[in-house]
Amino acid sequence: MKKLINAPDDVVTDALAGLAAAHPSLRLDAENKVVIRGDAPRAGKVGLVSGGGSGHEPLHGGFVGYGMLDAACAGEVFTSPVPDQMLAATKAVSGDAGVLHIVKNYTGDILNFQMAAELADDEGIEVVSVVVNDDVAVQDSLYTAGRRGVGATVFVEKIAGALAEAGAPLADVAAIAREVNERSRSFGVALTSCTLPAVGKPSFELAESEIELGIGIHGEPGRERTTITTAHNLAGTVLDAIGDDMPLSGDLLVMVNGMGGTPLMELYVLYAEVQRYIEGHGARIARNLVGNYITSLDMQGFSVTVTQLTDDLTRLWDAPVDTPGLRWGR
Amino acid sequence: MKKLINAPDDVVTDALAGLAAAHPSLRLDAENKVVIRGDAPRAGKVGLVSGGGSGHEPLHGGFVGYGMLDAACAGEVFTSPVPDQMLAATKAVSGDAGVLHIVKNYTGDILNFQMAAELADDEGIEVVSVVVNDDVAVQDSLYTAGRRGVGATVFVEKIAGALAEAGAPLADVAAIAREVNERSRSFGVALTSCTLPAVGKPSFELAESEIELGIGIHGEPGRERTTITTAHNLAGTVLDAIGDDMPLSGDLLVMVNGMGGTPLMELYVLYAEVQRYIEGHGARIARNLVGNYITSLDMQGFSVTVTQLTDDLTRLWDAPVDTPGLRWGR
Amino acid sequence: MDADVFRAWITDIAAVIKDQRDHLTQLDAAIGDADHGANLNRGFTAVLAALDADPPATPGAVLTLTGRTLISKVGGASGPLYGTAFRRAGRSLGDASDVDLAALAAALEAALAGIQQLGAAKEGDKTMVDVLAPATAAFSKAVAEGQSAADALGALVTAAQSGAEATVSMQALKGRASYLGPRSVGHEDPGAASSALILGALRDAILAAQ
Amino acid sequence: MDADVFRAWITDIAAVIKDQRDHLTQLDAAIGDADHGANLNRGFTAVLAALDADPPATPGAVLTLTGRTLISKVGGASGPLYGTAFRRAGRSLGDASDVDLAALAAALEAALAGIQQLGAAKEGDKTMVDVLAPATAAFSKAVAEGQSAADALGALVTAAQSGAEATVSMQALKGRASYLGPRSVGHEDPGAASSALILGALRDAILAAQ
Ligand SMILES: Nc1ncnc2c1ncn2[C@@H]1O[C@H](COP(=O)(O)OP(=O)(O)O)[C@@H](O)[C@H]1O
Ligand SMILES: Nc1ncnc2c1ncn2[C@@H]1O[C@H](COP(=O)(O)OP(=O)(O)O)[C@@H](O)[C@H]1O
Ligand SMILES: [Mg+2]
Ligand SMILES: [Mg+2]
Ligand SMILES: [Mg+2]
Ligand SMILES: [Mg+2]
Repeated sequence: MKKLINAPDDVVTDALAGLAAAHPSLRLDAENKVVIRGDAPRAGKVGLVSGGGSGHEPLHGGFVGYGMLDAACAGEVFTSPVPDQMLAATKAVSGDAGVLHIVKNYTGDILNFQMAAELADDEGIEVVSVVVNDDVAVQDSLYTAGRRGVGATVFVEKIAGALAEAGAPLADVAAIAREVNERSRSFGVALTSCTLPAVGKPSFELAESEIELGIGIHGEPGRERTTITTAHNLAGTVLDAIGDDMPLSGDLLVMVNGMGGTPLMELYVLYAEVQRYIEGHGARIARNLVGNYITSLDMQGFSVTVTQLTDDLTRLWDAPVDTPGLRWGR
Repeated sequence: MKKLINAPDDVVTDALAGLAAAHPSLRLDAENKVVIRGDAPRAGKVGLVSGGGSGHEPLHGGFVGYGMLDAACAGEVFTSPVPDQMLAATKAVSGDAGVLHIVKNYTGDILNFQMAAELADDEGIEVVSVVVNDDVAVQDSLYTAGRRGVGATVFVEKIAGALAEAGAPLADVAAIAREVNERSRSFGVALTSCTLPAVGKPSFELAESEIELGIGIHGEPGRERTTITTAHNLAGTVLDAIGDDMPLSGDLLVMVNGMGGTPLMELYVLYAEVQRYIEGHGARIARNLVGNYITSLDMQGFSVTVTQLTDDLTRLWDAPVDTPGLRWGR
Repeated sequence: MDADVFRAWITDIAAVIKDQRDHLTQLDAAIGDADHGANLNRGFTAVLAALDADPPATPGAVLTLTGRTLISKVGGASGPLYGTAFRRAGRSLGDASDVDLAALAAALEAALAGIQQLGAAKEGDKTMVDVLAPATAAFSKAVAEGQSAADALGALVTAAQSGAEATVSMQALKGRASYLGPRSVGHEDPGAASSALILGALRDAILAAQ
Repeated sequence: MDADVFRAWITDIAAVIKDQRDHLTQLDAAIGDADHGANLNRGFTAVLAALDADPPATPGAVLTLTGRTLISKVGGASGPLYGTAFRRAGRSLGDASDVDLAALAAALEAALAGIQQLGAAKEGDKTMVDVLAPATAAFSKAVAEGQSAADALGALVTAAQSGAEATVSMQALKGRASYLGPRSVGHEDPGAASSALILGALRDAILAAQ
């Protein structure tokens, strides 16, 4: 394993220190591994807290700032943070208008955020939790822990963040977060595995021409293995899977996301195919993101997330945002 | 080789199509592989043209837009574009205030841009060329083709772009571009090689714990091979090399750049070390960039670029920019 | 059995987890996200430190502190689950300074109940429950029948180990492994494996004290 | 030698470059950026298309069109250098419909001069010049001595090949390979190798026509 780190056990702490150093507008609670907006808490503003395992950068810490998250808790690599961290984050951003927890649907995240919400409630902070579960590679059924939360998390954090920034009450912010999640679907593909710093070797092995379809963001094996094919065909596979679950119609927000080790050049090649497919199906990409937004360490691969826009969602998407990972309008 | 492409020979064209599709504010001259600002030519504004081999995304096409480049020419992967492309770009952005060519110092880029400048001159367009050569890993001497142009190119394009946007004349825009180059130094390190789509296997081989010091951005072998060490030590090696060539003092603009396959998490770990080193040497990082800005296909590795700021340079750095790869202030 | 026995149990757990860390991580790499060994090792290392900081006086206090520490140090799915289990067990032991086998059986029942309440896993879902449920049942039965500590703990560990092995052929319906659907079959569940280690350590600690 | 001979030369070059494409790229991978084979293959493929589109009538026109096409299709260092070389050679041949060995020698001298003017490389810098300079000199000398076409072209190719081999032991002072400093020693220069192929194709085309 070759990584730009000091020691596997320090990678999360060191990366958070670097993020805070590079972005003085952020505050770092190093002990709790919580990244906080410099001006938090803002009186009367709903606080947005998210978090999860590390290794998905820029998610979540890179989305803390004006118009998006107020705080993010960083767990160990691929491990949900603990309730203490979530409580610390919740207290740090509580401006007496309540706090929204944005939780990706994994057992660990759900259980830890649930305990944190109880602790916050003990301290008299009103918390509403919204669970993101957009990954169509997982059947949502009695036979699974439910769909994973992946790319839609970025959209939920941006759009709910914009509404909170505008001063909306907790119930409305939670409602729009749920709406974004319900209108979003994702599917991911791995060309290579990823290597956890603490493990030192790839989580799974892929042969020279093998790819893994329907992966999550933790180097979990996916739904099936197949042979590498053209970007055109990969876009087809992924969008067929998404389209089977949600009609591709109207104005769409589309993210072509890299898993961390895939060059931007390849993501643009894929985006051209994604746009061709979607327009071929009579829909329109009204807004898009192409780049590394929710990653899986050094994995080569991509995910596509599609959200059905409404005028409100488009307006909130376009609203100014100023975070390390997403910035426009200011 | 596993890549998100359709065919090795189409990768440049397909990636440009994707870039243009994702950013409707850009215009694409597909035949000449030139990315152009939608509102070009702007009467009375100096036109900024750059370009080079592909495989360095977001450079150069991702830096076309308000406050930065007016056009970028994309060559084949790692191959300088040809004079016809550069001429087409120059004509497309000429607003009768002259055109600046920003050229990275490689024999191929120099020779092709030189021919393009002659052709533009034949057509009555005034062209001034500025050569970027900031890579301290190469001795600038009789024994080399001179220092390579690497990370400083991003800073030259941003800062000269801001001055051109402000309506400055060609001579001033060229002067500030040269000033940025003269005040900048870079050094790069590879943890892995990169694979050209047309070649299908890595340009060089590195053993499990080997790294290559002093690499460029084309998968050229570097100055020496050594064993992987901590981010702390790597920051030291790189900044020692830069500091030997230019004193690290005063306010600095620092970029910790990923080579394309390195996760953001690791770049932040490195940034923390870079900041510690620089502050330990009595200088201050006044502005910074951390991310993938000038890459080498799927290579894992990084480069550090340091620029000695002046008040003018800081002001121009802070000026609004709106491109796919750099955006703030609007 | 006094606080020392329970502290010894936790110490044994920490030792065996450290020793089996990579094995547990490999099991998790196959059907999860390759962190189970690191998670538990981090957690029990912190628990040892907490127990040393100020050693609790009663068995119940030892387990409660263990549970609280796991919850605030482990994260993931196993942190809240094991943390809740130890807290419930501790609560069930109350403030008795010495507990008997019956009290221990009741504590294990409480731990299992806590895990199922939180995680909603049933036997057969390919989780730690597939070890804890049969092992707890076997132990309670043996204790009720008045078997010796050695025999009852033997029944506990035997049931735990066969429960862990049984997860190999199951398809996961809970946790991360469930995303794999049928591809989860053929691998031992990491949490089941760690539960078997934890119960094995319990037997060793108690028998060593006799 | 008429336009057909020169078209045959270019056709032979295109064939041998396509055949040696990967070899040239491997040479460039060792001390450059692994694109020399692809660059020249792209260029000469385009040249063939251009020559077919409207076949030039004179040797000079064939070479001029070849040079212009290389400049607008190859890029990199070799595009402008080879492109300029062919344009200069074409200009030197003027509009004669048939040229002799002396004219050819002069054209090769002009090509070399163009490359050195543009790239400023001297012999020993580990570039294509280390093939073109000795080969051109040997050819001019043989022609001046009135040797037969076969002998003069033999001298050309022999000098070219030993020139290419000689680059192995040189340290690059020009081009991308110069960044490697001493590490460039021990590898044949890709441009030198392609120049030797180009001159070999010249001999084959002329002798085949006789
Ligand atoms: N709902 C659940 N109920 C009981 N145990 C569960 C549940 N979900 C997961 N587990 C257990 O947790 C183990 C995984 O723990 P760990 O790897 O530490 O957490 P994570 O899955 O968050 O990475 C699984 O092997 C399984 O035994
Ligand atoms: N200044 C120069 N003068 C003459 N030949 C040169 C010069 N610089 C480079 N070359 C030749 O160009 C060859 C490399 O061509 P190529 O790989 O196509 O371009 P690039 O180096 O831009 O990738 C080198 O092997 C060398 O022979
Ligand atoms: Mg985990
Ligand atoms: Mg090249
Ligand atoms: Mg796990
Ligand atoms: Mg080359």
